[in-house]
Amino acid sequence: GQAPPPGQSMFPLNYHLYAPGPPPRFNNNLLPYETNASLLFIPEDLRESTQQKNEATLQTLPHSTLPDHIGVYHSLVPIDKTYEPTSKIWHIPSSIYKAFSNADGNPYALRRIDHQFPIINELPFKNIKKWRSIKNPNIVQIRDAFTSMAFGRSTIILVYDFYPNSNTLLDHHKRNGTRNKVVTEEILWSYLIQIINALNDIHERGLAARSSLNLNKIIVTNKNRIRLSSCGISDILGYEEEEKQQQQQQNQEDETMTDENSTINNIRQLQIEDIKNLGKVLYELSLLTLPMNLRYGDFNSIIKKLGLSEDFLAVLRILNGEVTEEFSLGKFNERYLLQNNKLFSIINGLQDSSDYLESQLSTELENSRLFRLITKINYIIDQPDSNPEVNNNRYIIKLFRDFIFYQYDEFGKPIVELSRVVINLNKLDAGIDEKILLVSRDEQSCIIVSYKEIRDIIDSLFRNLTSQYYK
Amino acid sequence: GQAPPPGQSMFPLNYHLYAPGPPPRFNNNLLPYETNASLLFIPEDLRESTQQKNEATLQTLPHSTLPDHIGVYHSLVPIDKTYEPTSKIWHIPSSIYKAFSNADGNPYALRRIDHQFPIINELPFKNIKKWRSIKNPNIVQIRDAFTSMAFGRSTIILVYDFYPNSNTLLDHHKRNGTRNKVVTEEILWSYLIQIINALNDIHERGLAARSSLNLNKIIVTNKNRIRLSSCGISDILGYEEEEKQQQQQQNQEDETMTDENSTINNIRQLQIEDIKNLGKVLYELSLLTLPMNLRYGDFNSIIKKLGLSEDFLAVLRILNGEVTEEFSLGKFNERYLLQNNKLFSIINGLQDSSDYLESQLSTELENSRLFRLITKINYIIDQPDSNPEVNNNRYIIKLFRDFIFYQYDEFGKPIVELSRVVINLNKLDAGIDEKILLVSRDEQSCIIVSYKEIRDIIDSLFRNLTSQYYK
Amino acid sequence: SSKTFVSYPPPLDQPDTTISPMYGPYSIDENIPLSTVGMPFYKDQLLSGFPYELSFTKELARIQTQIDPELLIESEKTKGFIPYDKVKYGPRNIYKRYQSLNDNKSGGSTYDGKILPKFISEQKNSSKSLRKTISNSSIDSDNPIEKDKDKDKDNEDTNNNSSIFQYKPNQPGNKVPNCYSILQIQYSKFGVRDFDFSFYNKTEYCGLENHIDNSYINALLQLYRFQPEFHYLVLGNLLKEWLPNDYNTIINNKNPQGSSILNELGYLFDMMEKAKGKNVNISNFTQILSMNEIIKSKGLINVNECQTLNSKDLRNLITMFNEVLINQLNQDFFIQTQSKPLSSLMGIPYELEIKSSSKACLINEKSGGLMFNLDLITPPSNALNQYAVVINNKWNNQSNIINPNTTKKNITIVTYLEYSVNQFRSVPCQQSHSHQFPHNLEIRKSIVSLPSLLSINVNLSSTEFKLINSFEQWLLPEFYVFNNNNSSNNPLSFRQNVSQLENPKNYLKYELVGFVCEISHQSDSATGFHNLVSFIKTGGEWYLFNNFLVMPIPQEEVFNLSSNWKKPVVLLYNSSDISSNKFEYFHSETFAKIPSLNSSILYRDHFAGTIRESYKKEYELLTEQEAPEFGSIVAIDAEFVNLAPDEFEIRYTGDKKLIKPKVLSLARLSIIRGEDGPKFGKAFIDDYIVHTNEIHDYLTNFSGIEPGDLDPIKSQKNLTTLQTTYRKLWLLLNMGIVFVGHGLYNDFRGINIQVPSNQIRDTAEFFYKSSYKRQLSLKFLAYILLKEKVQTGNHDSIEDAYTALLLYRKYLDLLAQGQFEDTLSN
Repeated sequence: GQAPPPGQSMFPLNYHLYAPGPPPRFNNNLLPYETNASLLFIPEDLRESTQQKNEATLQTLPHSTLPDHIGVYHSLVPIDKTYEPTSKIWHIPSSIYKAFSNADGNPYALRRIDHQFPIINELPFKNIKKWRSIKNPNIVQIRDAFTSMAFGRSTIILVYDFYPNSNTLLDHHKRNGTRNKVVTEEILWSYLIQIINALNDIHERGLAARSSLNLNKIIVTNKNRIRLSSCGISDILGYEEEEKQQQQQQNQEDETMTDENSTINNIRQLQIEDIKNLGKVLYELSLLTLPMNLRYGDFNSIIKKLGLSEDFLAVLRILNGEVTEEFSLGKFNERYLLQNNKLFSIINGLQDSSDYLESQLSTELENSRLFRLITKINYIIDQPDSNPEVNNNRYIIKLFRDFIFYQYDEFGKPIVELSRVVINLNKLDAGIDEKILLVSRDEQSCIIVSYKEIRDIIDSLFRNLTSQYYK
Repeated sequence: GQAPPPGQSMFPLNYHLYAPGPPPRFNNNLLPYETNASLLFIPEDLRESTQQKNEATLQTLPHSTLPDHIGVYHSLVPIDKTYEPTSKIWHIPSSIYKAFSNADGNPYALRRIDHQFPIINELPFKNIKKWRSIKNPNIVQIRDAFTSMAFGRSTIILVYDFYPNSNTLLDHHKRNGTRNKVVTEEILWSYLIQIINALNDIHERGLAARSSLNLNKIIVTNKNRIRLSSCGISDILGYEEEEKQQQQQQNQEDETMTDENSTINNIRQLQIEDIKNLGKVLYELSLLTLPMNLRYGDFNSIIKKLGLSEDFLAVLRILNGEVTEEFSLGKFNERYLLQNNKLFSIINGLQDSSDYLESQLSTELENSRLFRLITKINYIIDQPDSNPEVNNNRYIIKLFRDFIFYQYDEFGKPIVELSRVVINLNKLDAGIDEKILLVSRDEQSCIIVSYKEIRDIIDSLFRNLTSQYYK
Repeated sequence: SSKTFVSYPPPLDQPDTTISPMYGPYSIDENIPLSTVGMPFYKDQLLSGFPYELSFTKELARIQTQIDPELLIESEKTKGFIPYDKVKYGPRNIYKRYQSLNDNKSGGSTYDGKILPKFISEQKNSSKSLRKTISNSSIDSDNPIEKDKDKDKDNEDTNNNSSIFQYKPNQPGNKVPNCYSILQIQYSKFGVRDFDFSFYNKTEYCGLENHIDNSYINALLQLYRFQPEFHYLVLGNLLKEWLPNDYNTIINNKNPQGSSILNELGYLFDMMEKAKGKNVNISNFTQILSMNEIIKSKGLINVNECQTLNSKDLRNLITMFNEVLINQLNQDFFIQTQSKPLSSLMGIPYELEIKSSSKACLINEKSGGLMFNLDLITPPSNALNQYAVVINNKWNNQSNIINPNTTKKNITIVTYLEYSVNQFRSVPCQQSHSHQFPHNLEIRKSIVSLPSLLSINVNLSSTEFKLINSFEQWLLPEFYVFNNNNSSNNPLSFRQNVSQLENPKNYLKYELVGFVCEISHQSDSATGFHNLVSFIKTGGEWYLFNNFLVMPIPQEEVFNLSSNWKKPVVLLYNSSDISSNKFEYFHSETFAKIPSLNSSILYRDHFAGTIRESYKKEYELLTEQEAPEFGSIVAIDAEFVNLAPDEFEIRYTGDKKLIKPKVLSLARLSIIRGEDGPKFGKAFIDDYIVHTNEIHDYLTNFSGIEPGDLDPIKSQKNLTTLQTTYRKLWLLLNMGIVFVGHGLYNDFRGINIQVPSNQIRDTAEFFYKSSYKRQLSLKFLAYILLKEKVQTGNHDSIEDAYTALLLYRKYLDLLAQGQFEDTLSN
């Protein structure tokens, strides 16, 4: 796609004005064979959340003091919701912006880190290539990493995929607010599997999630879909320290310990840390299933109060217990995810959601076709008179329009049936062979034509019109 | 087009702007031999495939000799592609129809079976309730089962969810035709997991897939998404035989063998058969990776020729080997699906596909709004004459319609332009104060009205129409 | 908006100038998202929203409206636009309301906008009403007060569009009024007995059930039943005995019942009389029809409720049947009584003259004959226009094409009759000499005189019927005929009314008895949407008979033929000289004393095929001294075999719907003496009935009948023909005998005989406890009340009849002692 015009919204979108839903407790009492406009089209919540995402993507900052662009990234808008200049996790100033790439027109999230140590070569970025190679739906993809002087001093800039309207797990479930989402066991299992799915890939590539495994850094991008964000930052920030440690180790240990080995050892330690962090994240989330006043106490006493299944408590105990070098993610998966069918139930849920989205998408694609079709009809239906054949054809289209839109009950009252319009236009669009009876307005004559024939007529009339145009 | 600067207008069009969908952004232009997990579940051309599905759903049969309706299901269209009156699998006459439910308006697939034994009570249907309770994305849901006299003789009718344009695995991959899809190892793994996902649920409920585990009965509904179809039919057709067997067993065996036990034993046998059938299905599909002339020979010699991974060959050997009572699906999954991460890669593919669909959806959001709007206009524009005020209002709408659709360039050629239509409709929808000049067709008179005024007229005319309806 | 138009040029108010945004240009099919174009800011609801309270019917849930086949055929012939008949096909773009197909609970539901009754078992006080209708015998079922209540309700209903009795035409969309519907019997788990026939018939005239082979003849049978002379002849014939039972009849002639169409029609008429306002089915009659070689060879058997017939097919069928029926009856009369009473009642003498137009040809034949039906012929338009004023002067050349617009409106059936009784035709001579001199033969067929009972077949084409629709009053309640024997050219002349008569004395008045009318619910070429009803005048009132629906109907509706869905196909007129005869029905008090009555079959054996004296006899024949008397008691039990099983539709949930009930056939009938005396409880009838066709199920556990028992060759039982046994029962019934038995509704329905409730004492009814909702079994009652174990083996009808007799006595005892209620509740 090309770069879109950046929107300039001065006003908030009024979603409720778009296609108003019924008031609360309004009961339409629809029978199974009945429908209404909101059922015929995309569900309100899905439309609204998608629309909000669009809006978030397009949001611009009218009077910005930010740099015009950083590298190829322009139109920066700060999107950090914490407004804390210093990151609680990395303990150095950091902020995040949305920006559009001048190269591909897509929006990206820019992480700016005001690093406190000099960067003189690419070594701090050595893991970034590995991170870039990970394509995992539970990890926010890193696109680029560089240092920039655009903010007046040297800052590290990391470029990630942008997920509009995403939220940290902390904001989503915990931070005080009215829109906090309830945590259920089902959600916990789903998070567990998603994180493990990310860890599988990360660990396999000899990396560790490190600071990304944190309620503040795991983001919720869609309904119950989470992604580890800010990956690779720990690797960069920790580079200096690691270097030092390695230096020390190498000095202490004998020559047989190669550099390579020590890195592996180190990574293994970090990966074990990841597992512990996973345990911590899950435990913190599990606590949210309890009322505020019951959340304090030691692990073992609290765990008894959680109304969660034995299966899940076992997971919590394992991950929060003594995680040793021997811990194997594979074995863990076998024992705690496969044997109780949690993996397959995630597969089911994902297939269902993708089916649902596909059906919604096809409805909307259908609407696009129907709109174009009805536009064509409107273009041709009342054009001034032409030769007899064209007039005759146009007359048939008029009768067809009457057939779809102007129905009357036995007392002559007009009937509005949206479903009839949709289905008839669909049949026309598909050009099926079904025949319909079109009666003239004076009810003296009639014609029997198929949807296919009508479609052909519309096609030819429309072509006629546009050929005039393009002549 | 390129990115234009926003128009400097009093009434900028800047809401609900088109935004690039969120990631992942797939490059669909992979070479034919390139597949990756992300693309497993997304049709190459969503637009085309949804349109084809629409057509298949709406297709009717003009001169049908079929019954008007069977139970609440009407508008029957035969959808069997084999045109073989006698089923090769059940060895009795059987056919399949698409029909719409009069109760909920949805399409369903009706399986008709001309059974050869009298059905005098519901006992042959005894497993149908269990089948109905299975909700699995890899099983075609059964909705109803009954006998009907609508075809003049007693026939069994089974009602399933309808998947337009679905294909059997046989047709999809094997049967001679130009559109045969290539089988890759990745697809084989995906099929294996999907079938096992179905079998997990089926076996757990004390059922067996039986005749549904067959290249002829597994259908491809979306891109590489498969579902077991025709479930429950073997249970019904086998009922008589089972009864006989049980009778015999009971006669032969001592009193300690209860009825319950023998049923369980029987089911266990059938479930073992399922595993063997799964092996057979996979083997038959694997053969398709070979050129025609290499497909003949014994299992062990052929398996060496298959260019598939050792992991997959191991699966083939296990499933096509000696499958005994001791076989455990759980153990199999552990060893052959989890340890090599096949399960997680399916999870990734599914997450990607639903992300992709959602991002596509975000660009198609305005379609239903525009469709609803133009439908409203069409509903009122040509209703027969009413009182003078209404007629006058309708005349303004007609002029507005002319204003949108009947524009001519300086040479008198009609201008056909989609964006003009959409811009005007958007302004109308929002009811902005911008004023336009409408000139009568005879160019003798004109009127200046704002979009807001036109919107109010349409709103009142439409309200008028529907209030008549509800009076 | 109060804006008004002003003349060009525009006033000061200026349109806004906007800079067109730079979108596009896009062609309509270009694949860009529509959201590429932005929205202006909005602070009100968008226009595109639809009110949430507006609900729609899903288009795909609706049943598709079919395009009328006539229009389809027409449109295939002509490309483009074709004429549209609004009256026939209804207004354009008419909204069809949603119709539910969900008729799982057919009781009380509406079908096609008609209110239909609930099953009896589902009605209020269900147990009571089920009991009432199931038992033909319970005394309170004829409670006059209840009947009146029903009538009041009914009167309210007839004006209601959804009432089944709604008869007013000109419904929206040219819909056929409800009373002419193609009716369906619904079966609950209790079978046909649960269907509320009484909902459809509040009159004292019996309706006939459909859902049986050949039920298309119901309308015609009703018509003949209400003609007194015909009824009298057919019924009177039953007094004589005609019981062929030889092998030739049973095996060679495939008539195991040993019956005739004439006899069975007599029994049917008798049943219909006795049934009063209840329903009757024609099962025995249709069985005889189905075995009749002529009926079969003419293709008059219809087993699928005419579902595959179009309008024309159905007219052919019923008119042909009318012809064959009367001929067969006439023959049967001759075989059984050596007389031909129908010939004098209905015979139409005609003369046939064939003359050559050429002198070279010597053909000149004159012959005469007798036929039973007059086939009505539409006069050619020039004949029609002798009576009519030619409206369109340009009309001259196409003289044989009827054009309703050019034909006068006041033409009646008399014009048609006058033409039909005297026909000329020219055909090319086929003789060998005609090769040299091609010439024509002139054929003239003329009716000599009209009989007292005139049956007219109106088998015209759809176009001809359209013409009839256009006449103001084509069908006449009466007309006058002058028999001019002398004039051979024009022996009969017709007049419409008295004022036209030159000499009233010479004229015979013909009155319409009634007519069979075809109702077309869809266009003529559609199959399965046509049914037959009859309009019949009796007791000075007109009634509509639509199978089991019977209702009074205003005369103006009867004679209103302006709608094209209404086609009279068989008309029955009788002359005033016989219509004054009042037919006297059999009275059971005096029946036995009718001089011509032959009741000897009650006192002798009449085994089928060969002499079977040697077989074990469990009965002792009645003697003349024991001749049944009015009111005397006998006990009865019947056993049946199953010819065809129940056909069900079953859902996986266990819901079960009976589509076609099983076909039972009488296999054994036992009747025992019920009056005190030395022979009390001794059987005097124990007949096994001959069956030669395949039997689906002998029901041995219930019937005690074993394979072979009913086979005329292999059987070891005392076999008789069905008609022999039926006649015995019929004689007892008419003599006023009272029958005791257990669960007699099913028995009498299976035998196909109508027994008035005052001649039934049903122990299943006496010992019915409403809280059980089911009748108690004979076995159970015998064990509780009589301390006897019965039915230890297979059922035996003599034993069962005897047990029922004892139960009846016990009932009378308990009643006399005032202990009945106590016993019942225990």
